[in-house]
Amino acid sequence: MSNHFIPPVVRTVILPRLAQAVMVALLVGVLTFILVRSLPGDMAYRIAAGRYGYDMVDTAAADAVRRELGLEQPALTALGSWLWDILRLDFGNSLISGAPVIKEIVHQFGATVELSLAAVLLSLLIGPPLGVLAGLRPGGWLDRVLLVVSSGLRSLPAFVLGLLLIILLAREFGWFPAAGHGSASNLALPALTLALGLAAVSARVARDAMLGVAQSPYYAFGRTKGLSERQVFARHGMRNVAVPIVTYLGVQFVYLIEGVVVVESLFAWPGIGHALVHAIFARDVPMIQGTALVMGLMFVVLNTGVDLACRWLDPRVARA
Amino acid sequence: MAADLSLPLVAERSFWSTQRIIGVALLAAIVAFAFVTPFVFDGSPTRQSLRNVLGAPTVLEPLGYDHLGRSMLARMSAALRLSLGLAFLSVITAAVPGIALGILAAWKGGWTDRLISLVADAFLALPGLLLVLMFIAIVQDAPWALYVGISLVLWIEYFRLTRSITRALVLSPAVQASQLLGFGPLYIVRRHIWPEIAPLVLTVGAFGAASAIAAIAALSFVSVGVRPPTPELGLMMTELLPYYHEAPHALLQPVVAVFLLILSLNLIAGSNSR
Amino acid sequence: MSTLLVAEDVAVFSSHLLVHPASLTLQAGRPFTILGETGSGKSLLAQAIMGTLPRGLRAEGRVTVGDQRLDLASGQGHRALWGRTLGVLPQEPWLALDPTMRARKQVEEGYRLVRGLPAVQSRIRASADLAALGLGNAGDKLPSELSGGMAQRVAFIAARAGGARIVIADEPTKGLDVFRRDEVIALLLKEIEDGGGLLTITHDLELARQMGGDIAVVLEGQIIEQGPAADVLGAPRHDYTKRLIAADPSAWPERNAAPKRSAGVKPVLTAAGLAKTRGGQLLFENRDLTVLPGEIVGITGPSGCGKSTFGDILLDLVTPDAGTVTRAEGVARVRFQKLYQDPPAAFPQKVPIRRALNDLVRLHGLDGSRIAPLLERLRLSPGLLDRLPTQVSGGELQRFALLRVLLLDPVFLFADEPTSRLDLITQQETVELLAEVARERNCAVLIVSHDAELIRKMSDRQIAFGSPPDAAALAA
Amino acid sequence: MFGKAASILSVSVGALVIALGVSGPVRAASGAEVFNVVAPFEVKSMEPSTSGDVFLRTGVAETLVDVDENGKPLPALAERWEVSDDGKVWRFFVLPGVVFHDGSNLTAESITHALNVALARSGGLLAKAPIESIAPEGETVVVTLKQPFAPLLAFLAHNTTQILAPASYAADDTVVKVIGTGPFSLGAFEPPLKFSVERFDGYWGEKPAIAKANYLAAGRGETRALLAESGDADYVLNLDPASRVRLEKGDKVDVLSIAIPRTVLLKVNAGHPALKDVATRQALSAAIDREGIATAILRLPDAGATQLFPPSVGTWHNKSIAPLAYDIDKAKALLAEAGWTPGNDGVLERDGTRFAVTLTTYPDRPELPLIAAALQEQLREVGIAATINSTNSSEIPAKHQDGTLELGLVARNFALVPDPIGTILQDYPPQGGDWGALNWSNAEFNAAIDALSRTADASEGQVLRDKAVSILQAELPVIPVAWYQQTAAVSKKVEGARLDPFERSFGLAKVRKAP
Repeated sequence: MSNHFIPPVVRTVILPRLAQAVMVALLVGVLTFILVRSLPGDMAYRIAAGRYGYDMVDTAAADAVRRELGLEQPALTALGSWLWDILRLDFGNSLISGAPVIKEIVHQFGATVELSLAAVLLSLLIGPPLGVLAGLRPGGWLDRVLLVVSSGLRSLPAFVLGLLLIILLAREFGWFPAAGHGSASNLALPALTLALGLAAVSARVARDAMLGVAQSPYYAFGRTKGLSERQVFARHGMRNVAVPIVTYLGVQFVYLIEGVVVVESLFAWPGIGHALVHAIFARDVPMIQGTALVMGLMFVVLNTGVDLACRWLDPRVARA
Repeated sequence: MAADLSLPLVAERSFWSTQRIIGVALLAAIVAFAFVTPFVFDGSPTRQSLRNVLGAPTVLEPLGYDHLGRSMLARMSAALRLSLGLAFLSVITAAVPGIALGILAAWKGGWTDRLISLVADAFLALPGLLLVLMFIAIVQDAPWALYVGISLVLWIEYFRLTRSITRALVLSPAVQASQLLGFGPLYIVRRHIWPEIAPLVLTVGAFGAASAIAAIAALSFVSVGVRPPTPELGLMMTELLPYYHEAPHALLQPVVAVFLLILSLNLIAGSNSR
Repeated sequence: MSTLLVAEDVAVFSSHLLVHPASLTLQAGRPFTILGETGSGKSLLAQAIMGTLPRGLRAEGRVTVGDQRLDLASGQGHRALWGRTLGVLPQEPWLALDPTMRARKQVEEGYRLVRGLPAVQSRIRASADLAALGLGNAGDKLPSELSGGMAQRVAFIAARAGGARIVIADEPTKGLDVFRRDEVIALLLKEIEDGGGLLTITHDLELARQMGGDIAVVLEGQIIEQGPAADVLGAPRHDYTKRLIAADPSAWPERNAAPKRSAGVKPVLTAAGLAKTRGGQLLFENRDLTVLPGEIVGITGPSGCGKSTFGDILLDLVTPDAGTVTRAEGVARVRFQKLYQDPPAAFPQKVPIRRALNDLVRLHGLDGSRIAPLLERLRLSPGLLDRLPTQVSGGELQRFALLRVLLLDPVFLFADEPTSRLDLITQQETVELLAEVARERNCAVLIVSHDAELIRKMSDRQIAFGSPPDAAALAA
Repeated sequence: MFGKAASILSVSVGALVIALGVSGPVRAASGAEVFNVVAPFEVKSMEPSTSGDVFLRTGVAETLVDVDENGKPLPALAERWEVSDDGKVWRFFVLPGVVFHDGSNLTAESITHALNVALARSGGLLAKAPIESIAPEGETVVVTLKQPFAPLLAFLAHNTTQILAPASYAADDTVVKVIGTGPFSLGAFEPPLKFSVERFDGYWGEKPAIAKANYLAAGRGETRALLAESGDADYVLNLDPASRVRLEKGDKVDVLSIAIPRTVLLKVNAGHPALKDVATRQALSAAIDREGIATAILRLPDAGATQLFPPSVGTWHNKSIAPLAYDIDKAKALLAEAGWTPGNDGVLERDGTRFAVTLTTYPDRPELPLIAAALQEQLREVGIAATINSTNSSEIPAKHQDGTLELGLVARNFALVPDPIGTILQDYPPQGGDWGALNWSNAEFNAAIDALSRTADASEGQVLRDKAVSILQAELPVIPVAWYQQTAAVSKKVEGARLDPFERSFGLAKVRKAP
């Protein structure tokens, strides 16, 4: 197909991302399949423990589960049938709760997306502005403070940070509920915990980007053209700083998922990260594959968003 | 004589800026604490005394006791040795393939480049945590498995960085000149590419190590990570979390250790730190 | 004519004195040019007057613009003048334009934000200015899509959009080839016709000669000669100025006849029917060339006409679309070498020169003791061996490149614009050295340059290459 | 000079405050009428076999038989019951006038349908009772057994045997809607962490005071404690030791605690070459510093287990037998006597085999890995090298089956069925039980237990029980380590809250909340 029929946006962003999505689906399917098959411990026992809890799990329950689920299916046919199901968008049923995986994921996935988006937006409100201010005056007091604070935030694991926020904002001031999901106020503390972790790094990226832009020839030319410092920053600084920040956002999503799992279990948030960890413990294979696939596709979608934002911000990318 | 003789050798912004000196000093102090303490202090990281659980620091035990009455000083130095060693391991297991593939992709270009990049993107899209969880579930009882699991995600940063640098270099006249002079690819990597990449290995390594430890802490929190009683910074944070009210000093020690580690690596990495 | 700007005893200090106190007066409608080599401090003087000295340097002296007196020591008051009365045409204009903003908008902001015109009117004025300089359809282009010359014109308009009548042009011809110089001069003189002031800083003697007006020659931070262009260039008093004028290729002595080649000697290299198109543009087709040992062949033509590509094809660095290249049998491939346009870019950045040379000696098992005499021959002090390429001047590094190549007893040397980045005097020395050394070692040289005069004076025979691709744009 | 940059900062901080503020102080609806319960148990599905306990505790569903504080059966949906003289046929009389939440009447048919589904469902406890058949007869439900089985009433009090309306079941008997007979009906259901219940006005018993209750599952102990302190939860079940100590000292909430029949015990593989002789097991038990573990880890000084059952269980706690004590010298003497000699690395050896065992446990109960770590150290003191394998709880029954289990640290709940005999029969049958004895059998013990399961006579039962417990204490097929206390934090505004020792109810029906 020659290129000029397909609009450039689709050709350079959408198509490669679609290819990546298919790649992720295949990789997740095969990887989780091989890994789960090679996990130690008898699947039937693990599923029985997942279903009935540590008080009720015993050999009788495990044998019943083995009969019920027919776990003796040879490996390759199982993989083949899973891939075929995926094409038909049939994710199968969770071995633990028996509910269709897709229904469980939709509920839990919604909670995680809600939490992740709130965290990312919040981090963009905290990190980059502080980073830009520090970059405008390198070596100033804000720059030094930012270095120490961002190192501090990066070293605090999410659960310690989360706990501090609960103690401070929920117990002492009583502004927000300590945990749980439902009303908007529940979103505040988990999102803030994640956001501070992300902001610590995006502030550094913003600072370095601002440093580079402020020392660039076009910034100096802006001044000698007669523009005030504020005008130079608004017209030439903002956009050129935004490009590296948004590009870095794509990389940051890798660390977001770790934070999400911890924050979800600390704040009793019914998210997908939390569900994935339980699924792996309980060897709930369809749930693992479904969750991993959806999280993988979430990544691909988020990265596509980042790509489109980059194209909008930096016309050079569009013309490449 | 020609008018434009070289200017006297003006020191290019010296490598040893004050920021970097503080960073190296801090890192040296941490490493010294980790490796010297066993000789100076003979406490064992696993001997318990259930009588003085969560005891406050005393002269005998400068860092106090943990929730099973074990010496925090012994555990902290052992944990730092393990964490530093394994963080280093995870950075190496990420750096070596990352850089090698980065150079290969940039050098060959075309299909090899597109293929490796697609795999890297797919790996990036895969939730890193899933890889690590799976990897640990198989290998079960080995802290090193955790760190290698984490490097499965870390190598991508190295790959992308190396690829972009090498791609610019491969087209540069310097490399063309060396090839014309008869030098082979190995020489070009050693003399042209490696010097440009080395400082970045430090920067990415610094943050790789920090995120490795943070990942272990997260995994231990969902009771997957390192197996007790191994002294490891991430696991200690999780174990001491419930006692945040009774013995904040115990919980803060691993957190402060990681903070100093990240701060020192940040300072060393210098201005282009991430 | 009214005086626009008077600078009295302007000096620049870092920890020590960099630019000795200097005074100059800028008349309306009469250009003023500061001539000097790289590193002579001419840019610092201009930056001191403009108030854009880099951090860590301080200036002294007084500058009067119209009725405003500025004390440089205080460093205040400049900001108000920027864009409104004083404008700067920066050194590499394609870097001084915001990479993510379209050309017209970068001009518009001068009108709208500095002069405060409403948006619609600013847009009209900007488009008019662009059209006046042949950039009618370049308004929507990004800086990365403009050629060097077009970017310079956009930067020029943008600098004056805020109403500045006095323009300081910093190295306007740097990085542009000879054909562009006339365009640049036309552009700058346009400023003079409108009764504006122009202060040009350059190392390009030809540009200074064509600008006319007053000239000041700067050497090691000091103005050694100042006065009307005709007197300074016609009857230079200071011997440095004399040598500077003599170093211009047009002043070089005519070459004596090429040494007679004994007939029947086998050629070093023959090329037949070479053709190459690049980016959909035909560069050249069915080109033939035979090069005899020790012969110096020159190729000239505007930038972008494919002369460098032609040289690369001869060295198998680029594959031609058609035609073949045959080299003399029995001659090692390594003895066909190349000299590069930007010397620092041809050396591994982070490796001291000594180690790079030792690597070469070890690779080919050469005799290390040949380095010392070569250093002597190429007038290079051994002390420089321990420095990194970035810590050595352009001229010396090009001679090190020559040394590196000579170690391999080359039979054929493709010099791709070897001296275009060097100052006049260094350029003359390097070119003479190259010719002598090649003749001594009977090594053939193919030298490429956009400076026709230099090629004519240096090579045994010349080949001209096609019309420049965007010359057509100039005509539009 | 950097006006622009400063204004950016103020805008962003402002946005941040607004984003948090707008969702700020409006707290979860916590009027007097709504009661918030928090517990660690996730709600997996509507199936009684996987999440029945939560529906029973929140008063949505009820069982045929209820239980009082010390485990004696009480009538519930079954008004009264009769047993045939051969003890094999039980007849239960249905409580009249009871209505399901969907308005349909409670009938013998609906009860038998619910019980038969529970019987067939894998993982249900009912399947373990020797039941021949369950059939309706007019207003009564007849249960015929293969052999006399005294603990049947206790089995029918288990949450998996809860009675749901026929409309709750789909065609294939999977539960699609929880329609019970309890004081509360199921409202919003958002697995795995949340659901709410509303007061059911048609309830046959005493109407509850509160109108609505929200149930939230919170996995982390710290989170549960903070939810109680911040007033977001009125009743929080199961506090981790450290938080419990903190809350007891603080004045924000009342802390309830009650001993429950759950014991942390070491499950020993009596077939393992090193562990097969009683003397070694006695030594193992003597090497355990139970008092140290109780104070340091469980934060309950008197939680150290002297025998299998805590005093609170009454009938199964035998006061006359010698308590298990911590005595390192006795342990070393017993080991030496059993032929163990210390090797060069301090680990004991006997005819060529090192005394090195794997201690398997699971982190589902956070205190188990900690106790395992303490035990590892204490065993090392006497020369036994134990490596900890903290893995999935199903590894205990799995390794029991293939005989590879050496030492297992488990927290066994003897109140699964209100009468401990139910669990004893399961754990200590002649051929050993997944969570009980492994490769250990004692004829005298088997005879006593079998007789106990048949007799209904209290005094005869007591003699048999004392004999059984003393044999377990002497032979130590499993080594008790510590007893448990169930804890809860209750908001000051709540009256009438209490802890159910058999963990069958949060007591929502009897609780009142001041505005």
